[in-house]
Amino acid sequence: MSNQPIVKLVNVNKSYGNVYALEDINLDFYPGEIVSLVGDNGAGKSTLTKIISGTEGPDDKGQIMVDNTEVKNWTSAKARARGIETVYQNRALSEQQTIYDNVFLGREITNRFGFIDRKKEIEETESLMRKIGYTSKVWTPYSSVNKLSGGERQGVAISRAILFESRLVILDEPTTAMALTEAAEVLEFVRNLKKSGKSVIFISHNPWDAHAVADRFVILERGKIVFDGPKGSMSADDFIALLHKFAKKDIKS
Amino acid sequence: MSNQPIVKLVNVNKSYGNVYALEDINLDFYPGEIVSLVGDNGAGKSTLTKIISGTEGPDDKGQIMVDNTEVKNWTSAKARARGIETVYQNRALSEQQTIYDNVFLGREITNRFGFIDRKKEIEETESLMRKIGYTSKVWTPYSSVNKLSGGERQGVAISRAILFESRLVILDEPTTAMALTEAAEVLEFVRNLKKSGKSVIFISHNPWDAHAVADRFVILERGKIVFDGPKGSMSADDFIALLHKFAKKDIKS
Amino acid sequence: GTWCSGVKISYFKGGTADSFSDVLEKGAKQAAADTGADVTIISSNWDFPTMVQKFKEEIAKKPDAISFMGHPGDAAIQPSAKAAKDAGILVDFSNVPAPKSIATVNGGFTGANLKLMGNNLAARSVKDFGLKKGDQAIVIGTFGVPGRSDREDGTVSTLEKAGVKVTKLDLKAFAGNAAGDPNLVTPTLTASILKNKNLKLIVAAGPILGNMNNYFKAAKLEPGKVKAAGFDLGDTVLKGFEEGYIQLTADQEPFKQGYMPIISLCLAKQYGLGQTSVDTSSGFVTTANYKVVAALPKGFR
Amino acid sequence: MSEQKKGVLIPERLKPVLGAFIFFVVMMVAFIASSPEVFLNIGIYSAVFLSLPLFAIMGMSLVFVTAAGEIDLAFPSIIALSGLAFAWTLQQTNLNFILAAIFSVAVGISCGLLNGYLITKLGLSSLITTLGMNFALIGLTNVLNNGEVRTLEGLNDSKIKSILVGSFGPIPAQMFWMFAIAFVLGMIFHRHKFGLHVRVAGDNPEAGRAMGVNIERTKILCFALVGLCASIVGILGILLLSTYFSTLGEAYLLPTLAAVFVGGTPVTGGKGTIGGLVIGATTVVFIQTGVVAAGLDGQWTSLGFGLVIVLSLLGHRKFSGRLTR
Amino acid sequence: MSEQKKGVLIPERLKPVLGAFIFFVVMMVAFIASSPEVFLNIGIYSAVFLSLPLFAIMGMSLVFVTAAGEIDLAFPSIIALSGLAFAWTLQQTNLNFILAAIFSVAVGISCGLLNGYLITKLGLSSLITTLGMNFALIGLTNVLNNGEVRTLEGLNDSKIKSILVGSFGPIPAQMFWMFAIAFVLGMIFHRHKFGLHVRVAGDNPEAGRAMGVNIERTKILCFALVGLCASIVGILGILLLSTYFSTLGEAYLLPTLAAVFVGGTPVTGGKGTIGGLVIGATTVVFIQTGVVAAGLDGQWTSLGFGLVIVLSLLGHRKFSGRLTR
Ligand SMILES: Nc1ncnc2c1ncn2[C@@H]1O[C@H](COP(=O)(O)OP(=O)(O)OP(=O)(O)O)[C@@H](O)[C@H]1O
Ligand SMILES: Nc1ncnc2c1ncn2[C@@H]1O[C@H](COP(=O)(O)OP(=O)(O)OP(=O)(O)O)[C@@H](O)[C@H]1O
Ligand SMILES: [Mg+2]
Ligand SMILES: [Mg+2]
Repeated sequence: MSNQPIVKLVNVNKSYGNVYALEDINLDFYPGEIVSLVGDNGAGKSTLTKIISGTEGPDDKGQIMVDNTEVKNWTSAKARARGIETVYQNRALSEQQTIYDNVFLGREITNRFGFIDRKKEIEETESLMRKIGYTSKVWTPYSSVNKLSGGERQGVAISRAILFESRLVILDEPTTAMALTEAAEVLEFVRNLKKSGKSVIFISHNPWDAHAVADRFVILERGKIVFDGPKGSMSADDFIALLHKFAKKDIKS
Repeated sequence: MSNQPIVKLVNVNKSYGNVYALEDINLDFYPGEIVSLVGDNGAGKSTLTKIISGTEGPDDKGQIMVDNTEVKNWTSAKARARGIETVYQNRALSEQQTIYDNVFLGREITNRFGFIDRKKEIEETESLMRKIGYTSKVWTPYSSVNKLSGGERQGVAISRAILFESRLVILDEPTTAMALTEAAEVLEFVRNLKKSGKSVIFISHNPWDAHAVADRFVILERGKIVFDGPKGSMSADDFIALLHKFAKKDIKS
Repeated sequence: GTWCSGVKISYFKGGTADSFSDVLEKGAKQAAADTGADVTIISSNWDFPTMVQKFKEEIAKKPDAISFMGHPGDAAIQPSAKAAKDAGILVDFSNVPAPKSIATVNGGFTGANLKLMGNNLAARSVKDFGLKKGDQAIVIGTFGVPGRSDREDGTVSTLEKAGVKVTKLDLKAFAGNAAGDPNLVTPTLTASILKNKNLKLIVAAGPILGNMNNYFKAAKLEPGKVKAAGFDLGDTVLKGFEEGYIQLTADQEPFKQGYMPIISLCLAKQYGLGQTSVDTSSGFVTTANYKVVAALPKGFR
Repeated sequence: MSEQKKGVLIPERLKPVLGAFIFFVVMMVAFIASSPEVFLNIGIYSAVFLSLPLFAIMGMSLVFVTAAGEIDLAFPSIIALSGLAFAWTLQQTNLNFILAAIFSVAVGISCGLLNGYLITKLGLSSLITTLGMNFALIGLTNVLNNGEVRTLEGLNDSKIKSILVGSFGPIPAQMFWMFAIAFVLGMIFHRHKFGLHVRVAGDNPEAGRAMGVNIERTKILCFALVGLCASIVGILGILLLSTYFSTLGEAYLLPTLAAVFVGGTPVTGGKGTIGGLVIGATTVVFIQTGVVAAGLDGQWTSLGFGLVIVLSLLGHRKFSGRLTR
Repeated sequence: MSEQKKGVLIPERLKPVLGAFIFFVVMMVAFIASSPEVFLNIGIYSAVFLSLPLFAIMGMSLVFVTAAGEIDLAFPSIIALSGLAFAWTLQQTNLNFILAAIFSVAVGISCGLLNGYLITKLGLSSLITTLGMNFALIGLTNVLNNGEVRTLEGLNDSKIKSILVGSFGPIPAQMFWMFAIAFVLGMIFHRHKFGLHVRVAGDNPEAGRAMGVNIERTKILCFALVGLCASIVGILGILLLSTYFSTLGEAYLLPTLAAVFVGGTPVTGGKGTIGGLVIGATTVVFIQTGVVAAGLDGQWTSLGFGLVIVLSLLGHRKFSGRLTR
């Protein structure tokens, strides 16, 4: 890990109406590091990723620093241009469009008049899907996304995130509703990302998965960071015990 | 476990167009038994539950037997009347309606003209939610469901399933997207169901959860039952190994 | 009759189904039965671009003759009229005069001079009801759509010349055409009546005129307290006369506007006679003569 | 999250009604200020209340259809066709009101059932199907009626007319009928299980099906209700005029739709309000009166009408959050 | 699952176009069979092709709006208002066509931008907003025009008129313009990234936003395109008539909407087809001609029109699966 964080959050806050989803968040993400972000439902994990990826603006007081410079009016287009890619919890796919349209959405390969170079997009989509191991006789890059299974959709969303020169990949519950073997493939894929020098933020409700891939754990509870530390020699069971310790207690009467 | 199965499937098939989602399924579900139904994405688990709960009709050839008598034109209303309750993968909640409306949907407490007895429905909803441990200062039975968090919605769906005199409760991925502590509560709840003599079909992609609650495992792969046996002394690791053995291999090229 | 059989005539009526267009159609069909002519009825929903479009389509079908009514004016139709003439199709105009086009095709014209009709109704009202400067009047109808509202526009301008202050109630303005259901005029008309303290006259046409009794009741007006005048003549209008709610109306005899052009075109086609022009807006129905009219056979006005 | 919103004083489900009401009051205050001589006179209210019930009764059934996630544009033609059935039967039977009303209602409901069948059983889009059916049914009406204006003079002295559309003091009888129907339909919509099923059909039909609710039947009944209300409106309209025109329903299309949305029922389905509809219909029928009374004649009316619709939408938006996409 | 569907020969995205086309052919065969004397005569095609381009050009812009998940009912008034701008400028400038066209287009686009702003930035429902705006803008047009009919006789001999709406042999010039515009808009809709963004806006705007697509701007531009096409239609319509009436746009509302859906663009957003629209518009404009030619006059036309719309919907349903909720 180099010393300069790719993204640094300083005192970031986010409220929805009277609800504080995030409070005074200070976090750094370094190159080549896999951070498992965990916490209860509603803890603010997705909100945090949305702020980093530019789809939601934080409240005024805090700062987002990318490569040690503060960024203002952060948008998803800017984030992607700076190498921050996100696989959203809801996948962010347009079901009725083709696979290649979805892969290149917002960053279409076009001629100078803005017309899409389909041939090139399809070629790249094919080689990419092959690379991450998704191929099929049933669908082609021309297929629309609504023809795909949940796992396949996930594949499209992930391939989209790695296609471009990404440095930090955020995966928001990428294994949710995935069967064992498919989930294992995603974990393998996350480790490969790290090998190729990319930084990863991995969000999961499955503590075994979260433990398996992580270099570092960040636990969020009710909008606050309650734990931030390296995995070190912590075992899965230790980690689960840690999680239980911080879990909010007051949901039960 | 008594000798007479609550539900018995004989040679059940289900196809969507040219796709066979289920092929020649033979299965029995006995009182007081927790069956963990597992399998890859698209294996047919949800389809199987839909057939048992009457929301999808099977193809003509097979039979559904309830209490050892064949049922025809099986509908969700009939299934519920016979004590089969389902918590669907998609929760089946009407977001804009109140909690009590959702809990009693399709089985409203009414006067003889069909007007809803709100007071009674609210009372029962409250006592029920208290019973299963979901209470809150933020929402009341009057709240519409779209004000609730994912975990809370799950609570509504589950409470709906146990409110009535149910004998077989089907839970389709009830812990998906749930944080550790909340998932633990659901597991606890499943065990309580069993204690009160109910039969449970539990579907999960989390092998640890599936292992933890089960009396018996059924593994589906591509529409077929590839394993059906008691848990016995099988450890979680054995179970995971078993799953890996049956997992479909050809999704990768 | 059969003397005109085999002659194909396209007859333009205005709306698909309003009482005025329907009487036009009745007239044309009567003429078809009397002559044996093969008459096709074309409807345009009173929409000008549609009329011109349909006119062009009919010319393309090359019938023997076209009777074109309610058209949008010379500039729009003269080129097509010329095309019709070149194609050897006889053309007759009705309802709204189009001098240049009529000259182009040497056609006939059957109908009322609507503007004049409006002017006359206003002048007659001023005279009969003794209207003077400072009196107020309400005119209900469509305004500012030439061809469709010449009559009402004419009424308004003549009334205003006489110093009468006019409030226009636009039927089209309220969500489509309130002429379809005269009930829907009640609230606005009542508001207008309350607003105009010095109201002496209400002018309306067709179903609205026929519903005058209900408007008077709604506004708590005695029959005759304010005079009502207008256009068209049907059972309900005659009833209005009888009950004292209506004092004056001018009918443009739509039946004749349907009947005469077919006869004229048949004569021209079969016997080479010149086309005929007929003015159908000759007289007024008043409190003095409505009984005579009421005794006439029904369904022809 | 560490804090919770507190003190939401107005229950969510009353917001649209309240929003529609506030908007109505503001509009009326503006009208009274601009033309006190008109709006401080009871006469204008009597006049407006003559036709208000027709819009409101029609609109209530549209609240059901809209809440069920569909839309109905065919009702103007159903008014015309069922009205024809009413007028024709009256003529044939020498003013047998009961028979005529039964036949008219049967025609109206049949049209609604046909729409409902096409839409739910054959899976067609309600917007386009009812647009098409509106043309088809008015065409059928015209073909059957063949351009006749049917005068029903005898009606003027009939008892039934004075019961249905007579007046009690300054208040037209149809206002009472409107409130009665609003009460019944309001209870059904908000309190009966049918109303719940309607809302579920518009919000999440899959959920309803899974819970054993017959979503198709629920939707079909909503379209049938539109047919029923259309025939009621046709009957009342004809009684008011003692005359039948085949153009009878035409003018209801846009104002009634506007009343539904101005009343706070969102186009997206899943909820709605009968109380709001009554307020919305009242707003809509007062708009034109107000503009005319303000001395802006003719051409200004539609400008005013359009602006009021957009403004009321903005009001709902601010007050209850985004209603619709 | 053990078997897979095989041999889907027709690509999914061509199905609506093909469906619309088959329907059109079947209808025309029926017309030709019933009235060969009319439909085997080239003259009728020349006549129908006079107005077809106006419906088609208008409809193309509605395909964009519909695919973007919105609807626009305000275009008839935009035709009227931008047409007024055109006619007025011609009169003021002694027939300076360029200036008049620029002003008209500017007015049309501004109206569209206003609709787009209200709908996307203020979050109002497009159905109701444009319903309201349709009233407001026609009211504004009438207030400004004050009932004048603007005769532009000089236009009859102008060169620009013969270029835009003259004829090449039996084919009206506007047919070529229609195809040119269809080609450009078709390329943009199906191949340009703007078209993709439009479809994504209608299918899953959140996904688009997450991928950095400016969904609001995309939608606003769709409404602006409606304004642009409305002014083109206004200009062509005025040139055809050499006259301006403020009722110019009125008759376009329902047939143009019908053309969009008959053409195979679903009301649910996320997809659409420009080729299908051209076929749909052709179907719609031939309906009336065909019904009259079949010897069914006046009253039957709307019955035929309605039935064709419902039938075409059924055809799409069978052919491409359920298009819409
Ligand atoms: N758009 C929004 N409007 C209002 N409140 C919101 C919004 N988005 C999130 N919240 C609230 O912010 C809090 C944090 O939500 P967030 O989605 O970040 O949680 P999470 O940790 O991702 O939960 P999960 O594990 O269930 O995905 C929750 O209380 C949620 O209800
Ligand atoms: N309505 C439908 N139409 C067509 N195919 C369907 C339909 N529902 C399910 N399928 C197909 O049937 C197969 C089984 O689906 P099912 O939802 O039962 O799988 P599952 O085991 O529940 O998967 P998951 O773990 O992802 O929920 C899949 O191939 C799916 O695509
Ligand atoms: Mg989340
Ligand atoms: Mg499933």
